[in-house]
Formats: sequence, C-alpha cells, structure tokens
Amino acid sequence: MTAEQGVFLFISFVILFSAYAMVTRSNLVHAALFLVVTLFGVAVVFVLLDAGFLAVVQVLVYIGAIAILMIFAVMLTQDNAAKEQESLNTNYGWALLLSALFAFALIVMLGQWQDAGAIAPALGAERDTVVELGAALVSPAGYVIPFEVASVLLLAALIGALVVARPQKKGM
Amino acid sequence: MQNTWLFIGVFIAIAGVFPLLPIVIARFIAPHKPNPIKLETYECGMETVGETWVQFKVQYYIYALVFLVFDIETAFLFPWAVAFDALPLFAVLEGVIFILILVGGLLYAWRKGALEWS
Amino acid sequence: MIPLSWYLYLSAGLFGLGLYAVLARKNAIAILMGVELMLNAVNINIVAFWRYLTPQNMSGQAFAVMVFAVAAAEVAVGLALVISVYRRRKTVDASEINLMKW
Amino acid sequence: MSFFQDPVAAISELISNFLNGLLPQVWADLIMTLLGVVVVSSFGLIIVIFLIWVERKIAARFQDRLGPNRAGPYGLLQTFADMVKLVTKEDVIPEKADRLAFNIAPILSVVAVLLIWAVVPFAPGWIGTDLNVGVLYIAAVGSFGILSVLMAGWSSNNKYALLGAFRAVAQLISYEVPMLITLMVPVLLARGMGMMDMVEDQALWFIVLAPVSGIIFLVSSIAEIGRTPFDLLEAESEIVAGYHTEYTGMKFGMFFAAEFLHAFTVGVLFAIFFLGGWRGPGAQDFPLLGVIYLMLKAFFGYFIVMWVRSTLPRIRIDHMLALNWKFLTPLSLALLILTAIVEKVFEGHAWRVPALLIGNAVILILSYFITRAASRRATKERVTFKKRPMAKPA
Repeated sequence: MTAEQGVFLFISFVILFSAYAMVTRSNLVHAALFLVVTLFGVAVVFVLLDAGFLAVVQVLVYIGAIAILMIFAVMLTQDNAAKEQESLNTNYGWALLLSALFAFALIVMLGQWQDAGAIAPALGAERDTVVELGAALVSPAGYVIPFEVASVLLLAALIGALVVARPQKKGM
Repeated sequence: MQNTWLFIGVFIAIAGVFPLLPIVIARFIAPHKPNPIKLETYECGMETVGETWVQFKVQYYIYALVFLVFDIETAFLFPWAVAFDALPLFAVLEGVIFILILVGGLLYAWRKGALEWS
Repeated sequence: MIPLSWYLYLSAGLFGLGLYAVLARKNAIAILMGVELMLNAVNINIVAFWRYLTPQNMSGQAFAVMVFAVAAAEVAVGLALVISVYRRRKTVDASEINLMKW
Repeated sequence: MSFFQDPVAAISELISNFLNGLLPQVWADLIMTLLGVVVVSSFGLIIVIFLIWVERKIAARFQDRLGPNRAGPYGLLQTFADMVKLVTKEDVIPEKADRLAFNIAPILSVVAVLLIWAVVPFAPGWIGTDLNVGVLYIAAVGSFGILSVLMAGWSSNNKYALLGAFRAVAQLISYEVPMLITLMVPVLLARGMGMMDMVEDQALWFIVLAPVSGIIFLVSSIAEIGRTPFDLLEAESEIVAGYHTEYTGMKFGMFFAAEFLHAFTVGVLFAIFFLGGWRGPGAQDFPLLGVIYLMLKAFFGYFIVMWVRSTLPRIRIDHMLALNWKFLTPLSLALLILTAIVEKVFEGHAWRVPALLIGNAVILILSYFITRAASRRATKERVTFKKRPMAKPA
C-alpha cells in the first residue's frame, strides 16, 4: 500500500463517517457541520485526482457559501432548536432499504466492470490544467454555451430565490 | 502537483497544533472552579430571558444568497482570467457578457430593494 | 497508485447516504443536505473519470464546475422555498407540507 | 550559490543532503516538508507576538498616550505578560454551550489565518508551496474563518454571541464579494494565480496599473478583519462583545491572536498583490533583502489599517452593507471589465499603461458623480424642531 492509498482510505473513511453522522444527527446545526467535514473530504479527494482548482473551488463554494447558507436557513426556520425532534419520517425503513439496495447495486455493477482497476495515466508535468480549463470554458469549440447558460442559470436562481424568500409587504 | 499539496496537508495539521498547544497548557495551569452562576449564559449580569433562538431577519439570508451567486461567478471567471493570454478578443468579451448578466442580477436585487438593510 | 474503482466505490457509498437522507429525513433542510451529498458523489465520479479516462481534454473539469453552479442554484432556490414555507406554515417538516398533494 | 547570498537555500540543502544519506527518499521529503511547515508557520506566529506590541504602541501614539511601557524595555515584554495572564485564567465553558463546536471554533479561527502563510512568497525561491491556484486558495481558506465565527456564535448559546456571529458573517460574506472580484484584476494582470508568478510579473507594481482596485482591496480587507470602522461584529456597546462573548482565557486569546495575525496578513497580501511583494533593488540576488522589502511593504499596509482604525468612528450596519453592495461591488465589477478589455485591446501596446490609468480615473470620476447624484435624489429624513413630537402637559 502506497502513501497515496493510505491517504485515500483515511479520507474516504472520514467522508463516509461524517456523511453518516450528517444523515443521522437530529440536531441540524451538527448535521450541517458534519456536512462541512464531508465537503472538505471531497476537496481532498479532488486534490488526489490532480484537480487542485476544483478542490479550492469546492472549499470556496461549498464550505464558504453553501454550508453557511444552510446554517443560516436552519437558524431562520427553527424556533426551538434545543427541542430534540424526531428526525426521520415514517417511511425511513423503506428509504433505508431502497438506498442500501441502490448503493449495493452500484457496487456490484462496479465489481463486474472490466476497466475498474484502471490506473491513472500520467498527466504531463508541464500542463497547467487551470489555463486549459479557462480556455475550454470560453472557446466556441469547448463549453462557451454551458458557460453563458450557467450565468443565466445563476441569474434565474438569484431572482427566483429573492422573490420567494423576501417577505411580502403586506399581510404575511 | 501532489507534492505541493502535501505541504498544505502537513500545514493544516501543524497549524492546528499551534493553537491547540496553549489551550491544552492552559487547561493544566489555569484554575478550574466552576459554579452554577459562573456557568450561566453571560448577559451583563441579568438572567437570560427566553430562548437563544430569537427569530433572525431574513435579510441575513438574502445577503448570503447574493454572495453565493457571486462566489460561483468567481469560480468561473478565475480560470478565464488565468487563461487570458490564450484567449482571442471575442473570448474575453464572452467573459464580459458573463459578468454583465450577473450585474443584471445585482441591479434587479438593488431595484427591488433586496439590498436594503431595514 | 489508486485504482479508479476506489473512487467509484466511495462515490457509490456517498450517493447511497445522500439518497437515504433525501428519502428518510423529515426536515426539508436536511433533505437539501442529502441532495448536496449526492451532487458531491456525482462530482467525484466526474472528476475521477476525467483523470483516469480522458485527461487530455478538460470536459470533466468543465462539467464539475457546471455541477457546482447547479448545486448553488439548487441550494439558493431550495432554501428560499423552505424559508418561504416556514413563514406561512411555521414548519419545515417535509411530510407536513402537503397542501398540494391532492 | 554562496551561503551569504541565500542562507535558507544553503541550510535546507545541507539538511536535505544529510537526511537523504540517512533515510529513504519518501521520509526525507516528508521531514523536509515538516521542517518547512514549522518554519513558515512559526514565522507567522512569532511576528504576531511582536505585532501586538507594535499595534498597541502606535495606537497609543494616535491617541496621545504612551502605550505599554512597564514590562521590559519600552514594554516589549507586554505580550508575554499578557500570555501568562491568559494561560492562568480560568477557562469557563457555559453550561448550555455545545462543547465540541465551542472548543473547535477558536482553533479553527487561528488555522484559517495561518494557512494563508503557506503560499506567501517571502523572497525569490522562499515560499511554502507555490500552488498554481494560490489566489483562490487564499480566498478559500478565508471561508474557514467565517465558519469559525458562526460556530463560536452558535455554540455559545448566547443571544448576543449568536447575534454578533450573524452580523459578523453578513459582513464577512458581503465584503468577500468585492474582494474576490478585485483579486481577479491582479490575476488578470499577472496571467496566473500562482503567488510567485504574481510577484515576478510586477516589474511595474500593480498599484500603478490598477490603483482603484488596490484601494477596494484594502477597504474590503479592513472589513474582512473587522477593524474599525467596520467593527460592528464586536460592537461592545450594542452586542456585548460579539461572537466571542462567552470565551475566556486562552480560547479568547486565540481569537485575539487570529485577529492580529489576520490584520498583518492583510498587509502582506496587499504588498504581494499590489506593491510588488519582495521586489526591490538587489532582492533577486540576496533573498534576505526580499524578505525585508516584503515586511516593510506589509507594515506600510498594516500602518494604513491602524491609521484608519484610529481615525474613523464605527459606521452603522446599514451604511456598511450599502457601501459594499451599492458602491464597492459595482465598482469592482466595472474595473474588472475595464481591465479585461484594455488588457486585450492594448496587448503589448505602448498605450497599455496609460489606457489602464485613464480608464481607472474615468471610472472613479463617473462613480463619484453617480453616487453624488444618487445621494441628492435620495430623500433625506430631516429631523427638525417642529416635527419633533413634544410631550404636552395633560
């Protein structure tokens, strides 16, 4: 076992453990903090995959913005967080069965796949993937349409969320 | 590439140890005499009334929302800025259009008064 | 070296946990957190496939960035809806928000 | 390269040769990394001990006082005395607090600031690690700081702490927007996010090419570190002490140290992004000079922060947020667009620098007129004597 594999195993343990804790905790702020740990673990996985840019963006966007937004929303919608509530709905047995089956099916299918043991090809020492990504995002042969559509999507999300979240002036 | 990140990994560990050390030392040196009054929530000597979970203004969420959108925007624009030399003029203008669309969002929020505090 | 399958197993597990959170949790915000887990699992897959199968072009990373944008939009609107519902109904329990069920 | 030219390189070569003879390659590399980490991070921490004294002395001068002058010569040992005091103070954890988050938050706040130092280029070749995404890394690390504030405020289970945390987070995330957008301008000018490239490309300091961006960066940085005039997050007259109300002893000390270190780090970042980092006469050949230049420039930025702190009063929260969203953010976006277009159109042209400068000036003047017109249009509430409700005798 190489050092890299050791790091991977450790970090995947952290990811799965904290994801499990996130799913099972009834205290929502704790769940959000465990979500942060999971997201950070995923950032480390991106580093292991030579995608340093994505790792940094993962931390910036997920931990810096999305997790904060989650915690804000938790605090805005809880009049009584100290009160421990039943966190699972009545169908949780079926949900457990279904998701376990799903994960199991995925794992079995992976086990039968021929190329699953593939080893990463060398990336080339002189490649700057950030430059390539930037060029690909705005080149017409690359992803310029998704790039601009993403901006429209963000605009739509901003306007939609503002309209929905802001209290109406009267009555409400 | 990964060696440069190894440094960051070790750095996180060491940077965690540095502040941990004084706190642990303080745990051994500092006195520890808790009493119920001392452990109460601090409110300038008054007794706390009600829950900590007062309702917060939704405005906090609105700011976080606008921040989130601009945060994602930077994730798109930083690679664009890094690849600047490789880009022709129209590719630069595409980035500018991207920014302008989001400026539209900012203007919308402004016009609708979503950026007002009160 | 880490074989590709390890990443895929990790992401399968993460996806399963996210799915469970979406199906079983009561609180609407917890459900959104589950969706985030699933999106992250997808992202691990995308980047792993990029790194192992097509590292020569940047499609994998480009789509991972797109997934970030989609996740952000989803969270922004989703949480706004939750807050809006909470303001009217004083609850964030997804099984009690059932006015539109019939 | 001789010893006197670059002592650090010489010493590290000596040690790595020694280790390579002793241990397998992997372990030798790991130990070298560990040593590098310890050197870089303790540099940051040692500087903060000195800084607290400097800041108190200078703040005292601004306020016509003497400042610390009892412990040691010129009060130099004051910080150590404070440390002893903090270590021997009782560490009170409120009963209702969430212990895990309560204990992690102060550590996280220090880690968040300290991590920035991993990518600070001290001198040619002297850098912790030269990530190719250095600038974004700095921004990303900052989000841990926001998280620590939120954790501290929430886990204290105290109204004022939570309120302070909410205010703080609203301020931090708001000002991160113009900061991130402004950081794109040096990245554009340097054509790269690596911190070393950033400095090496500044044959002409970026403050000359993008003066307004530099100022926006400094202003939003002051807001990020929560110094006056943006110290609403710990406005003691309104919300006790903000998010660290419940913290005592060394844990409070950690928040305190993190704040000081962050203030200086902001000066360092300002120096790197806009004042040419370690650049200066002779720095290329004698890296030690580079460190001195960097520190001098950083102190200049830090001094401005202190100067602003002791000059301006605290501003109101709605004013603070309006300044960010209605002035700094649009301005930084306009500057980014301007820089991108000018850089492309005038690429390699003799008019590049003047065009950038003229563009900056035009945008600044335009924004002045727009804000003046807007403030005229805004209906002002005038509190006059007549309108004031008066108590009438019954």
